Amino acid sequence: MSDASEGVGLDTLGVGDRVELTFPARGDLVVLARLVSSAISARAGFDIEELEDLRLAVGELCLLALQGSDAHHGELRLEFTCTDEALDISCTLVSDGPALDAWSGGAEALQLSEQILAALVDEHGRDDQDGMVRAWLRKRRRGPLA
Amino acid sequence: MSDASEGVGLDTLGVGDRVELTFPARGDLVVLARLVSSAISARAGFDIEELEDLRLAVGELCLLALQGSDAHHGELRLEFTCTDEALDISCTLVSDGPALDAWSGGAEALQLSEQILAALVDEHGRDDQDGMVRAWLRKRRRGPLA
Amino acid sequence: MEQQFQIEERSEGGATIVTVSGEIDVATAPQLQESLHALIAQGRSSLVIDLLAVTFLDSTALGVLVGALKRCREQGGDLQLVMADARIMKIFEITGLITVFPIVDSLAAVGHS
Amino acid sequence: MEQQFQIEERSEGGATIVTVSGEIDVATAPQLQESLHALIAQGRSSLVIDLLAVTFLDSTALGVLVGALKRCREQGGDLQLVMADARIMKIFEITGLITVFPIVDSLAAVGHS
Ligand SMILES: Nc1ncnc2c1ncn2[C@@H]1O[C@H](COP(=O)(O)OP(=O)(O)O)[C@@H](O)[C@H]1O
Ligand SMILES: Nc1ncnc2c1ncn2[C@@H]1O[C@H](COP(=O)(O)OP(=O)(O)O)[C@@H](O)[C@H]1O
Repeated sequence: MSDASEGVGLDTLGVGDRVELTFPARGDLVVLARLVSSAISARAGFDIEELEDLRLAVGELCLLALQGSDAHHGELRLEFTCTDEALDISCTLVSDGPALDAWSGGAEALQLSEQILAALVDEHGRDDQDGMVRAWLRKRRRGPLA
Repeated sequence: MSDASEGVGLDTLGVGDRVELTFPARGDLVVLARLVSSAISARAGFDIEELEDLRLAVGELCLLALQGSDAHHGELRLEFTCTDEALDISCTLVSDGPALDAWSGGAEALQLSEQILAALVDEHGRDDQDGMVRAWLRKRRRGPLA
Repeated sequence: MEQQFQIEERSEGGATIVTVSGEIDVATAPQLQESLHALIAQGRSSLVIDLLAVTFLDSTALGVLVGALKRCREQGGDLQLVMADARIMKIFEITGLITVFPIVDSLAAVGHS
Repeated sequence: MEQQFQIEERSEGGATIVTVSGEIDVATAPQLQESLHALIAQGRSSLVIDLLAVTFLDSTALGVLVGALKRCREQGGDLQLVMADARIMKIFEITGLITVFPIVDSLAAVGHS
């Protein structure tokens, strides 16, 4: 099945594979994002510790994107893309309502999410274009981060 | 949290809520569809038995849609929509390749999937439009089916 | 994590016991089909498929089991299933396959269905 | 199924022990915040939060705990955390909060951090 490396042995996702999950932009549904994240990481060559890291990181991506939400409108669109060396994940708040202040959650909340992402993934960032808040991360396989 | 009815007690999806999952059209990834199905049913007012029924039924929807696939191109797009009385689920094979014979999997495979859907959900069907195979089901909350 | 799909086999008396664990679905059923076809090709057509550790199965799995049952019988053998879980039983009930296969609820009961 | 989120509290000596189970995230943290604020408002500002049965927590949970810690200390109390799981510890380590909270690894060790 797999190459019997340290991964959890379900590697069935390959380069170029893309998975997308869209759900109402509410905190009570962020659990869906984490669930899919775990299933995908397990199939994209990550070991169990990395899989848990990604589950936490994806939740924080959602929180960063939700900061621009009034919690009652819009959708979160999560995209997973496998490249030859990494898993790229982005979370975009898609809302047709008026764009709120993007970081209404406050500096402290933002800071904790940033600390978590900085520790767990190789690259991450956020941008805010035309009222669409997008947070993203890149996690390399057997990456150099502890 | 919930109304303490027989549901699994996570009812956080409401009328009009829509969740969409898109993934490469391959059998090894149908497990993603079943996983999301369970998480959603648990949040849409279904009890554990119904949740297991839906997990099986969603897998069969994917198989019906995959019958039109050459297993190496295209994506499966799964849509969950909550209405006031039911959960509607559809699975569409989105492929830009040439449309294959829609039911290449053979009559027996089709028949088993049909039997399973007929027993587990309230309504189901499939259509084939412009080379897009779409299978769908409707499961009512506390529905009349055994 | 999901329980991993696995197939193990051993001989016992004149029969071959095939123990399957995890989920048998469109992703894993081809492996089961290959194993069963290989056994039957060796003339081992008295099969007992132990599904006690199977957590899920779909129509693809049923198709593989039906196909193997036919082949066993064509060779004068048979294919018995061992299952106890209500969810797994339900899938055989709603497809009518519960009357097609000899089914027992434990390995101890094999041969007495 | 996921383990259900739950909060239980009891008094022991001068302290209030709050036992949390399941996932503390953006969906459930508000309930925890409400419970903690209610306790502190009653003057119960010596809190022990037992996280041994917590399976996951995110930055929202950390924020609620930091907020409650501040309030307890403002009232002359304190807030101790009980945790043993390596994954949960890791979240406090990477955010530097491991040095902010008194943390012990069992209820027996409470007060001796
Ligand atoms: N997500 C967060 N990340 C970091 N710190 C937080 C977060 N949320 C709250 N805090 C900290 O906890 C304090 C308490 O904030 P909050 O949870 O909003 O409730 P309250 O002030 O009513 O207890 C804040 O002043 C802030 O320093
Ligand atoms: N998905 C299926 N649903 C119902 N019956 C099936 C299915 N797949 C196979 N069968 C039955 O099992 C028999 C065996 O088919 P198959 O699994 O393709 O392998 P083989 O004929 O090589 O054993 C078929 O003739 C058919 O009657």
